Amino acid sequence: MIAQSFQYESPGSLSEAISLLNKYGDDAKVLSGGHSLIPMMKLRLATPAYLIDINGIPGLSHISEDGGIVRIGALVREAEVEHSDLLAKHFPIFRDVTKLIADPQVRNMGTLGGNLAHGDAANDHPAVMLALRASVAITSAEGEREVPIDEFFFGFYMTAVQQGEILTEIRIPVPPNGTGSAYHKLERKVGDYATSGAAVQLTIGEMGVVTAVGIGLTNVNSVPLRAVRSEEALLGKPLSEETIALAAQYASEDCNPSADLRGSEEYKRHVTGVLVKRMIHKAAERALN
Amino acid sequence: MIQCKTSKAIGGMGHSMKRKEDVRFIQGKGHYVDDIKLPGMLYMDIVRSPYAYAKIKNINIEAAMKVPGVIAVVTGRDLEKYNLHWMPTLMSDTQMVLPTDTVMYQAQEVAAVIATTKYAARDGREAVIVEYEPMKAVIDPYKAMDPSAPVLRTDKAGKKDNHIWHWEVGDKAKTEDVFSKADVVVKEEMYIPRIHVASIETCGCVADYDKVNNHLTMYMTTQAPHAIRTVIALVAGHVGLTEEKIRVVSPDIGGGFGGKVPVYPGYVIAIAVSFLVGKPVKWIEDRSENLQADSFARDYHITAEMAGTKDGKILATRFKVLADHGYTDASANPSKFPTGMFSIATGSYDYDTTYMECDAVYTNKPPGGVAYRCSFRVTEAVHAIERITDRFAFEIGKDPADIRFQNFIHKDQFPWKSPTGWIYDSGDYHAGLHKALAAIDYENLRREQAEKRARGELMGIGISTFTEIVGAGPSKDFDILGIKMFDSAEIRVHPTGKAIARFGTKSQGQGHETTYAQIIAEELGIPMENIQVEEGDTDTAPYGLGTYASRSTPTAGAAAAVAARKLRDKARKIAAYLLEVSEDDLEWEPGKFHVKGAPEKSKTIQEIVFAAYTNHPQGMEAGFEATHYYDPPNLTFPSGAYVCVVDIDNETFEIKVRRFVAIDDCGHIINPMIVQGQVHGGLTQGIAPAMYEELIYDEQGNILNGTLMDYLVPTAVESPHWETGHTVTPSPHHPIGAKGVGESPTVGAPPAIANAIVDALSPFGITHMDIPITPNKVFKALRDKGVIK
Amino acid sequence: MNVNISKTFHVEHPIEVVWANITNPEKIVVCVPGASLTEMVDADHFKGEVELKFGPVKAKYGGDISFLERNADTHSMKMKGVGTDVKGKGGADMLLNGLLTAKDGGTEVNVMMDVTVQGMLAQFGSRLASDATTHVLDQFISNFKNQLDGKEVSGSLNAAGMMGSMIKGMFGSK
Amino acid sequence: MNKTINVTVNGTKHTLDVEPRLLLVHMIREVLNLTGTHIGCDTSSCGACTILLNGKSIKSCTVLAVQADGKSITTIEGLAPEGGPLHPLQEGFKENHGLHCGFCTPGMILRAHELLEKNPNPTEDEIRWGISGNLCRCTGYNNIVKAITWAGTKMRGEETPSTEPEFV
Repeated sequence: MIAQSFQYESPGSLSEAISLLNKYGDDAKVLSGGHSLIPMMKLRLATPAYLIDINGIPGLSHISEDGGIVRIGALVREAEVEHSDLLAKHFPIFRDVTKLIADPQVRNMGTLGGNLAHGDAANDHPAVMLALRASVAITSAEGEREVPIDEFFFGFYMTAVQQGEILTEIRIPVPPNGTGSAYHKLERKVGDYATSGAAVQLTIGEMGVVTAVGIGLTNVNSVPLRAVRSEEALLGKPLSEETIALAAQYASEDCNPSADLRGSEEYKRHVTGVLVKRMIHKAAERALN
Repeated sequence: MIQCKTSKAIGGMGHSMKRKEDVRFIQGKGHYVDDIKLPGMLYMDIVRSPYAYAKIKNINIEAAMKVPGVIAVVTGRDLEKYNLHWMPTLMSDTQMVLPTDTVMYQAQEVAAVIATTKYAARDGREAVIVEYEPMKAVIDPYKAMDPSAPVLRTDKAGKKDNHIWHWEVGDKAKTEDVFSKADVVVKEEMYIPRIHVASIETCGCVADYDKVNNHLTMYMTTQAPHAIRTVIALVAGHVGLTEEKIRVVSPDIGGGFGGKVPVYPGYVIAIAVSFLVGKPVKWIEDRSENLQADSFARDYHITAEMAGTKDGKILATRFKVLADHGYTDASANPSKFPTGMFSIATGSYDYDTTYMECDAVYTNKPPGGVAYRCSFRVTEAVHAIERITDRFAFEIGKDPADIRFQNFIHKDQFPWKSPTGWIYDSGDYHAGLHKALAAIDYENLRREQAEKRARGELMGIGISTFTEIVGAGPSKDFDILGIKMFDSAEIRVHPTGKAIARFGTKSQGQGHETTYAQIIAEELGIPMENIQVEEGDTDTAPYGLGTYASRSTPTAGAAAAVAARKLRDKARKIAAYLLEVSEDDLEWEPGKFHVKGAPEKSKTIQEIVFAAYTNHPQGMEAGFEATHYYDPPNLTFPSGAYVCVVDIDNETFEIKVRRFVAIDDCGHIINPMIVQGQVHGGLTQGIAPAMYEELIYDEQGNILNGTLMDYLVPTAVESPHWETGHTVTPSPHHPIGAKGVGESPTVGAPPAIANAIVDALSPFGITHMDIPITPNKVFKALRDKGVIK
Repeated sequence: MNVNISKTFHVEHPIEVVWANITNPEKIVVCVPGASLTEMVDADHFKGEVELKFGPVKAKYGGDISFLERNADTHSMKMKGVGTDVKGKGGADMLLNGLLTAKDGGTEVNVMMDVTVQGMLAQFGSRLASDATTHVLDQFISNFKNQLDGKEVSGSLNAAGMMGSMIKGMFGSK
Repeated sequence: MNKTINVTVNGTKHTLDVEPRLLLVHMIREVLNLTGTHIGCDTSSCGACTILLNGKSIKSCTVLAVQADGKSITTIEGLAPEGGPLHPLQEGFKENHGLHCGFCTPGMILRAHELLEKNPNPTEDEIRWGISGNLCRCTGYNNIVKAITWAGTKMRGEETPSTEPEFV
């Protein structure tokens, strides 16, 4: 399996990369971790004429915290996400999710930015970002704009990142004490895309009342899906078996999975509910510890 | 108990000797086909059909020929000029090398692009534009049997349907009679899915034709180099490539499992191109080509029935099979046995009435019916009998272990003639199952299961007690394309007492370089370290039928022992001469002959061998070499008792194999470490089709999982920690009492797992599930039963 | 691989106007995003091209399109397209059924798209096919409505680009 | 348009003129003739092509040679001196029958190399997840786990466990 010939550029700065993207337009693709793009190129499903390798651009590989925001550079590798103590401190969900993404070698190459910018509802980080209510910084020749995650995904392989733009940073608000998060997906075998996946972050305040909640679903809709009714079922109420069951039921009803090799529509709806229930429990447990 | 007759220094049978071949593999010095680079070598890539069934209207090679580096594009029309566009399959059916007008399955070879680099060949492949006229594909074998179905093999004159052959065995009338009178009759429809060996190394070759000497050297991934040489000569003899002009070399092979037995079109095209251009041509498949176009295994639709008494005695079985062979019958079965050894399906049980029939059909799918670590349909047979036995136990409310003990053939009944005519050589099925049940603590598991069921948890225990049939085979019954299924060994001991031994088989990871050396060490007392084993080069190795179907130890292993014994007989003569005593006064101990009653008067094998070159008796032929072609008197019948425990998540229906105990009996064990390794590997290739793997086609004949992203080969996470053990019931007819083992676990594991899962779901009235059993299927089964809304 | 999707929508135009539109090849074909009409063979048969783009994946199909039915009495039409990937990697057949019903002064339009894919896209794009078809149908409906309203419909439109630029306009904060 | 890259492979520096689409695995196998690194799939699923890039295990079939510019690579051939003492992982695989056909072995060993570096004393479960990107079709993984455990023990300087099979 060999890709079609292309011209390779490895810009040393963001502005250089953006000007190359503007120069080559639709025929150019950004190469980050490459573990979605290169297989497509080898199969010749994707045949970009220009490949803009952004791996040499400084300033995109940080994980930092300031002003109540955790900032993750677009080039941070999955393996770095997996082993980051800062992320583990605020978001135990990252250990959950990274372990389930592909395999260790792929995680050494794959980037968080690429996972989001690929715009695939089967990827795992989109649902996590929905749960964490992250936003995404996108940079173009005109400067940077920040897009809330809810306005980022538009369709299969379609995101808010437009021609001449690069996703540069992921920003996640640091949650208050009493917050927990969790992710799990069902997979046919380790490293597979999700049959269904659920990401939950919730904050439990006084009297056990849920004061904040985010729930994202993986691969049960053409775009990553926020389980809005499930969130509403929990928000402002004490966490109980009833509210959790309702949240699970809503997730099951509101997702739009298609039948495929991973399972029937009915099965996917069913397990989406189960996963949402389990992840609420797990997140709550973490919130209370 | 394994008892060793030799010291570890000699390393004969029973010792877990470390493998000799590993030294190169762990240092990256294995030598596989894709590692071969010859001067002037060209690269071939293959254009494949996107359609399952279509007329080829036009092949436009203009753009491809303009790609820098591309030197030729070969089509079926080009091969037709040399009458090389069709070739025989191993089942004497016919198969296209390249099509001239019609493609019969998706991913079929359509044209070959030859270029100076791999990259140019791929660019050329992309630039070949083929115009097709798609036709409605026949994918479902039942629909293929329908009289209204289009006839697919229009190349066969007079062919009026898609039926290939009908086969039957047993006593139909008697079986019907027993079934009609029996207290209990159970029946299940079972599908054994289409699966693929997916050895980590794909298939490939370097065809190197030397125009000056009219000589072809064919380096290729083959498990049966000699048979391939003969096939090449049969296919290409008419253009001057006769058998003495052909050398087939099978270097290190990265896993075979039967997938490297057939002759694939790519090999033949590479030979044809090399023949025409006089340069070496390399062809290496991609993984997707391998999964989509190489021979598949299984694809048996089985109706299994069992009749018995209320108290559990099995009286009769009946099996009806529909076999989907794709567009040509390209299985690798002995000529007389188009369904291989499916007739072993009467199992490990003592009853005398059965009837089995099988019909094979053509569909628009890739050809095959070869192997997945078992080529002769034993897996299908064992699945059918072990599942239907459990079904019978369930019907009468009997424990599946008890029903097996009740019906097992007793060890004193061997040799035992099965209702389909096989003579089982030996076995102790009771001992195996007792050992397995004790190892897993069966009684406690059943107690735990009862408690869990009361709490609504899903736990299942599954048993499989199988009889294998391997070591084909006696030449009166077994041949491939007419060549009898013997195998061979040639031993040459050098003057200094070190040896080289060559075989007609070919290891693909089984460790022949170690185990064959151990057999010879056992017989001659020469340390196995000093015995070099070679296979895979038809110029040097004696003729043999190759390694598949667990036949190497039963055939070539036996040949090694017999050849070594010929040498020991010669050694006795030389020793008698050297010690100046009569041959009858000599006694053998590993590594030397001594005079009876005077152990200090002895000659070591090394001294004897030296004498064979320097001081041999007058009138005796010099040298110390022997060859043997072993024609087994019978097959060997290994057996096993497997017990499996599964836990099923009662919300997501994910299935976890908690424990799996496998007790195997393969007779005398040559190397316990290697036998255990074979069992481990076979078990993972057993869980694979039981829970993960299946090649899936849609109604148009598109393969939906033709990459390793979707064809789910288990990783170390899915594969459980296997618990293994053995019993030893030697084969009475094999020179060293050994039986084959490689495919046993792949045969025995799937029904153990399926039985465990069905056992877990049995409280809901579920009596059967087709493999691979996935969470999605469990969900559906429970929904169909109304358990889940 | 087969995907079948049906949608019903309402337009504020009289049924005859809608009927004229949906049965006019020059108008209906360009409503399929990425599609263009390249040749009119006769009143019922013509040739066209469809170019689709999803992220890095591009596919271009050329083929024959024909009206199987245009029943002015029942306001029901059937159109069939038989396409082949221009690189020879497979083909796609599409059956488009349209049924119009006068309703509330406008017209209720039911569109059913039945797409059968063979070859590369069916093998590797199984996850894509269903979403892609939905997307194409949604775009088709949107274009069809715009066309009736007299707005511009671009024949060489690619789905991702249009969607993206629309979004950029809505949410861009430069 | 070709690109010139500098790579250090098994300690040796190379300056190579490569096509941008040249896969790293092809550079290793075809350009540098280090054939111990294998190709088993097209989709980064099997791990046979695993090498160390700046010490991290990666799948060289899904990385371009140009991406390795300025970096160092270790392949199976560079793990121990030729003919010299074996690396404990190589020894562990041999002593514990951690391989059959040998095709997945180089990738498996290099993956295990990084695994043990990050986690010198892994549990069985950690090893199984740690090698989940490497397929082996022959061994059933039991003995690969055993081999890596054994190598870990040796690398920690502890007494290595028995290599006799538990096959009773």
